[in-house]
Amino acid sequence: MNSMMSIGNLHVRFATPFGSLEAVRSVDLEIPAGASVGIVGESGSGKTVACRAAMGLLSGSNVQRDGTVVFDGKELTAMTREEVRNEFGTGMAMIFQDPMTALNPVRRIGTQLSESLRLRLGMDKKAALARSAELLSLVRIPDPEAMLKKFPYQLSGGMRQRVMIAIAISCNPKLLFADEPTTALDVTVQAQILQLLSELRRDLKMSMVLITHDLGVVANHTDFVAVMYAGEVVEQATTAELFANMKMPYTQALLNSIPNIEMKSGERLQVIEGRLPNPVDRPKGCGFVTRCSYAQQKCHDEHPPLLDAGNGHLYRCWYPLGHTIARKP
Amino acid sequence: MKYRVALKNLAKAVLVLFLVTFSISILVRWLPGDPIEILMPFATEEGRAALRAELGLDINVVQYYFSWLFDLLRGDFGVWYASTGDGGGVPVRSMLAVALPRSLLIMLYTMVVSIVFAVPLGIFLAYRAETRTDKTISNVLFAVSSIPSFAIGLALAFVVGVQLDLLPVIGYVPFAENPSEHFRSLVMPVVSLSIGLIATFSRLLRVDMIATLREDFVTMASSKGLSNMWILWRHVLRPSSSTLMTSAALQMGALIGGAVVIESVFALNGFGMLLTTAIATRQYLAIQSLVALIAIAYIVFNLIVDVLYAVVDPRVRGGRG
Amino acid sequence: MNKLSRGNHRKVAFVMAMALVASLSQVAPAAAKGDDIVILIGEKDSGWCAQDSPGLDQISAKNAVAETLTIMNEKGKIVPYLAKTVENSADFKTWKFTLREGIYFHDGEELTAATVLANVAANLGLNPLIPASLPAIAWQDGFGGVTSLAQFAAKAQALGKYVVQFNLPAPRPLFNESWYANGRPVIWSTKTLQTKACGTTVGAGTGPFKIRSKGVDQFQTVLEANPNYWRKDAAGKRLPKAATVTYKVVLDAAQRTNALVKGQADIATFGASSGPQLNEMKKNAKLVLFEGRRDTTWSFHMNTTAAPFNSKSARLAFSYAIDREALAKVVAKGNADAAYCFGATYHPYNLSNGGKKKCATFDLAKAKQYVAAYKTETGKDLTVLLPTTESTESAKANQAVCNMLKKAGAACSLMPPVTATAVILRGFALQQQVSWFNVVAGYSPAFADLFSRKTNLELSGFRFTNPGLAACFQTALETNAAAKYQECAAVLHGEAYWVPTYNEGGFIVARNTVTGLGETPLPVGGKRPVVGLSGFDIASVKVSD
Amino acid sequence: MRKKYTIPTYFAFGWLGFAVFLAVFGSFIPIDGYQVIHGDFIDSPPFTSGHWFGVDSNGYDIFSGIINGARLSIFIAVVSVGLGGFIGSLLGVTAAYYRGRYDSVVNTAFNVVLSVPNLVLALALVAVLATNVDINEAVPTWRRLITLVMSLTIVIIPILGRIARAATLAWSGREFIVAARSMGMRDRHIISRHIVPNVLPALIAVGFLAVGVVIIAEASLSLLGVGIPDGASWGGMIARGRNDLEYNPHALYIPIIALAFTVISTNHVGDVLRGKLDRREGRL
Repeated sequence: MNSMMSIGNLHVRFATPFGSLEAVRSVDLEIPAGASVGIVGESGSGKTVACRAAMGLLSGSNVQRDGTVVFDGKELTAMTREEVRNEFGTGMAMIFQDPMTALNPVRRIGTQLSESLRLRLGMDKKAALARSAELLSLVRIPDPEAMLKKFPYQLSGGMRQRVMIAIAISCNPKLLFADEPTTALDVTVQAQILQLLSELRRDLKMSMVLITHDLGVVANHTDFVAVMYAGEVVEQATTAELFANMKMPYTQALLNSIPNIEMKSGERLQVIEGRLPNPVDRPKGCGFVTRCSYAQQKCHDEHPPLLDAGNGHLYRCWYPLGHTIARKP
Repeated sequence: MKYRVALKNLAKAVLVLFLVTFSISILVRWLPGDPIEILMPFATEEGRAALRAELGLDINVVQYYFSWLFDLLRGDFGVWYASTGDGGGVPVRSMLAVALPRSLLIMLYTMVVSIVFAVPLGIFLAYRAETRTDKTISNVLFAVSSIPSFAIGLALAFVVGVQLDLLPVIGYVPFAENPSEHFRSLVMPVVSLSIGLIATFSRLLRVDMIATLREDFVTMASSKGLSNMWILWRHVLRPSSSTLMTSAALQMGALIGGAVVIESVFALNGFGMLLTTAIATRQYLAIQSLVALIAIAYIVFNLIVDVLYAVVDPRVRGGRG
Repeated sequence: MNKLSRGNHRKVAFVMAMALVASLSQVAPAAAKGDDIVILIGEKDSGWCAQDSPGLDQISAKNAVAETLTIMNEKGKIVPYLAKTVENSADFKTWKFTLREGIYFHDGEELTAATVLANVAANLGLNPLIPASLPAIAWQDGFGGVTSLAQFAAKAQALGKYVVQFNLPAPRPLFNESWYANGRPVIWSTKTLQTKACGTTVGAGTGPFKIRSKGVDQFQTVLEANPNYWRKDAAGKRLPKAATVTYKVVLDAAQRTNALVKGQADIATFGASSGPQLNEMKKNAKLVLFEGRRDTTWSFHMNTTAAPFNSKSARLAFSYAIDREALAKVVAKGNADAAYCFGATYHPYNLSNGGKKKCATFDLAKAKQYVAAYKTETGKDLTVLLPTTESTESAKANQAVCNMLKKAGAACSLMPPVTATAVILRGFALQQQVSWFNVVAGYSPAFADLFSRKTNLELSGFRFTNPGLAACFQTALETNAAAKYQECAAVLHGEAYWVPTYNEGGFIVARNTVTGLGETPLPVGGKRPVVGLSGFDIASVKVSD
Repeated sequence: MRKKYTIPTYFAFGWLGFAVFLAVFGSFIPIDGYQVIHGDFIDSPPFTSGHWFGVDSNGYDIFSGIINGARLSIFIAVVSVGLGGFIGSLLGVTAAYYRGRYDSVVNTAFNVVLSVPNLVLALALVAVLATNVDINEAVPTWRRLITLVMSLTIVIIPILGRIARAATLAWSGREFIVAARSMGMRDRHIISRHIVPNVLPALIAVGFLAVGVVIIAEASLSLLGVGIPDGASWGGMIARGRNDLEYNPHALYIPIIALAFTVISTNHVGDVLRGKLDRREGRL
């Protein structure tokens, strides 16, 4: 299988007034061509930062990125800013979490959609607008011609997200990052958007990285899953393998926190107690130790390495699920 | 951690101070004409050479700057050269001893008066927001804040001072000499400077308070049955005062030099007059020292406001981490 | 919208009203006055000692503390003052001053011949502690350019404890006038002369008042009565009458007026340029105005060493362009006369004084013609730069002049005070094209010194460098003949070196509670004028209140 | 829904339009220039025949002075705010966009200029720049004017620059900027098409306030004697009329009223524009 993007030993550090903050630690990730990879984790677990860092979207003097990123056979981390920029849009593109802030409030939809066509693909204004209308119908927006003239505030959330998707796919990217594309939307719209993304991916033969905190979403729309916690990949497998043979207590906790239609009324939704460790001042052991109901002394003392359970199923735990260990009272 | 932030801010302030004073050094060198000719037209050759050395004209601007800086740190603000042109003069420090207290007091009174009037007015307007009273007063304040303070000063001097014969029209009386005359002599200058500030401040406070009044904790307080006055003063005022404080700090800096015109209208001969005269008469050392003082004051006021934020609004204190 | 219920906004209003009342209830009664006199003047204090150059307002303050050997009476005659008698030889080369006995300085020193010699030496720059002074302009050449104390000893000597004699190399018919020089060459105590701070914050003279405090900020001087003052009033009673005198500097005439009308001051000085204020004060029953004789001619002095006024065409264009009647009207509002010649008609320089000669005039056509001539001569447009001071009057008057010049086709702009002040500090008009200059020449032609001599000050731009004219004035000075003066003055006007604009007398305005202005008789007869060139006699002034 | 304009808004636009009209077409109005001395009318009150606003104590027609002053005051204000706003926002926007050392340098420079009160700064700059080394040489009026405009421009740069920087900081954190970058837009394009349109409303609003600040600053400088030569601006008229308060109050108050009306109007227009331009954002 061809690799579309391969991330090796990625570290991201932010300099803050309170010291250096390591948001992403030693992440290795493989995105096969044509596949859909899910990255799952709570907010603050580093999934968005890792993806933006992989793309090269993080900038500023306070950001330090280490590691290698190879995209489509080219090593992004060795390229100049300008060369990387040339990959954006045509090579890789991104869909953002909040379509409300990801669209420029003062510019018309048509302008925002056609500008990438004109600037990146060199289309003239007329052709770009025509193509924009096509793209809008591709993302199933009714009456695309009228839509081109509107401002973002005149659209519903779902419509805006469709526009975002249209912009992202406008230059036929090979790899699409979708950063929590449905979080800001209501439930019925969520399903439509995810369905749309999956279909587009298939039709346009893109690879996709779907970033989400919702394991349920991952189950239906991805081929591979990486679970992130506190800046690290803690579990990684094919989607089928992961759900069949879950190793991490954390992954299980994430799964338990999804609202379930079959839940009886009155039954409490399980939440993950406690907080993420302080990223400036990490504990030396396992990052999840304070919140884990299976934690032992070893978990406090030693940081678990990434272990292989076979089938490419990696996990980072001293006492993975399936071991017979007494739960803490 | 917090100390590091504070230290960093302090370091930045010191850097700004350094750059301001250094730029002034260069600017002063640019003043056209040979300073020796201006300060000492009648001096002997030795005298000229001595002044040349004193003004650092025989060394480069960097060396000169540092020698000036060390003098300043030792409390030596340089010499105010007398118009006699023989290089003699009085220490700038003694000129400052006369002029600075006046200006500082005027500033202080102006700030106190402005805030004492602006706060109740701002609260009142926020409380009556969008009513006809609010709109009328807001529009009037708007108009008033656009009138230059010297225009108000000139009108006050004539109407209140001469025609109504209520207050003295010129001069400054030190507090120690006669407390009641001291206040009387400063009423009109302070009022002329305050009117615009009151308008500005109360408008700022009004906007912030209206925003705060929309917050849930106000509804909460209201539902507890607290009186409106209590809610306005105790619950709403503090979280709404940060813009007011920022603006006050900025105005403090501007007032130091900006009272020049008012000082001339009421013949107060304070810091502003001193500075203008220094520029006019090419008092090279004095210009540098006076501008450095203003910059220091400006920066100190801003640091103080940073601290005050934390005192007034606990969110700033806790929110940093 | 607010989430508060409405209803008790009255409380809010009440609190605000209370705050307002509290802040206004500060009004207290004015301070008592009694024997304390407050005088407002329009000039900053830049030092009183020999090396300083105070203007008329500061000289009047300075003369309350230190006095001159001779003085001018109300008739314009120079009479002995600290000196009992002044005698001169027939050739005006030997001058003998006999001092009054029993006069003591504020610091206890007695006035003797030695003190006078120390003062002369200081004025000539022979005192190493005190640099050369401006009165030296008037003196130095008179002493034949002495540069050392040894040379000086041959020219000036004490003939006894109270007698000083000067031997001059050339005739000086007006040498007694030089000892007055509008109140400048005062006699300080020897100790004062030896202090570096002489005249800035300290100074012991023989005058009716002692220095209590002299502000370093140059805006206020407080004097207190000298209990041992030597003069007595007409009834033989002790002087001075006031306990303290405070000179406050208020640069703006309108502010001086306001303060005077309100009673914040007892006396204030004004120039004719404060015309609107003066006219208004004339109507005020509480105020009394004293106007001096209109013999001070405000003139423009041309710097003949540099462009454009090294060109005669430029100077004539300037002279013809100024509509003096309009200028006097704009500036003084009827409180000054347009000036066509130097000084008043009785002045020895005045060409119309007994003569039929014509002075400068206003003639727009001729002005335009000379502006054009200047253009042909130099290929450049005539561009004039007028220096202004911070005062409103200065800006007003200069702007009026500027517009007159523009009407004549010349370019004209005002030099801003920040520049002009710096330039003036370089020694009057050292480098200006042109400057306003008041020729204080009412009774005495001594300002011929300005035209005729070389001094150590090298005010080359300030004085004429025309050797022929300098010789003319030198002769005039030595002979003191009106005809000779007029001959020189004719050259002045013909070449337009000086352009007279208006004559003013100066004003002193007092509240009607002030008594004794100009009352004390001088020891040799006559009185000091109320509005004189060295200030009124402050010793007899008192406030009845 | 379009909000109706209030009476003050009509007044503000009306007055500004009138002032700009005077500034542009004032010289075509068939009356004498402001420099003509009307000797017979000195100190005439307003509504004297031929002199609607009266004559000041120099004999200058006040109406004519107001027209001429409008030209100067508005020229100075518009040019210095325009230029200062352009340079300031260029610096502020790029600083906030690129961050890093460049930002620190720009921000420090702003702080340096801001820490000297603007009147003092302008006074010092005029003293330095509007003086010839050779005093005998007149500084031409155009150079005095340019110096004044330059000084006020330098005063304006950090004021508007800071606003631009703050607004850009707020906007460049928004996702649509990252989105634009993720589509491969060039920085220049992002700044000009995505940031500037969002920052502009605040800048225009504050710019109008700054026009008021500059007009008052020019008047204050005139009062200190370093304004426009010949006292031809409104500030110069105020400076000249200052001593005539008791005798010809109109000579002082008419230019003050003109000045205050203009400042009130620019402030008000600034407020209205801010409300109007921000409306799209406000609806989100």
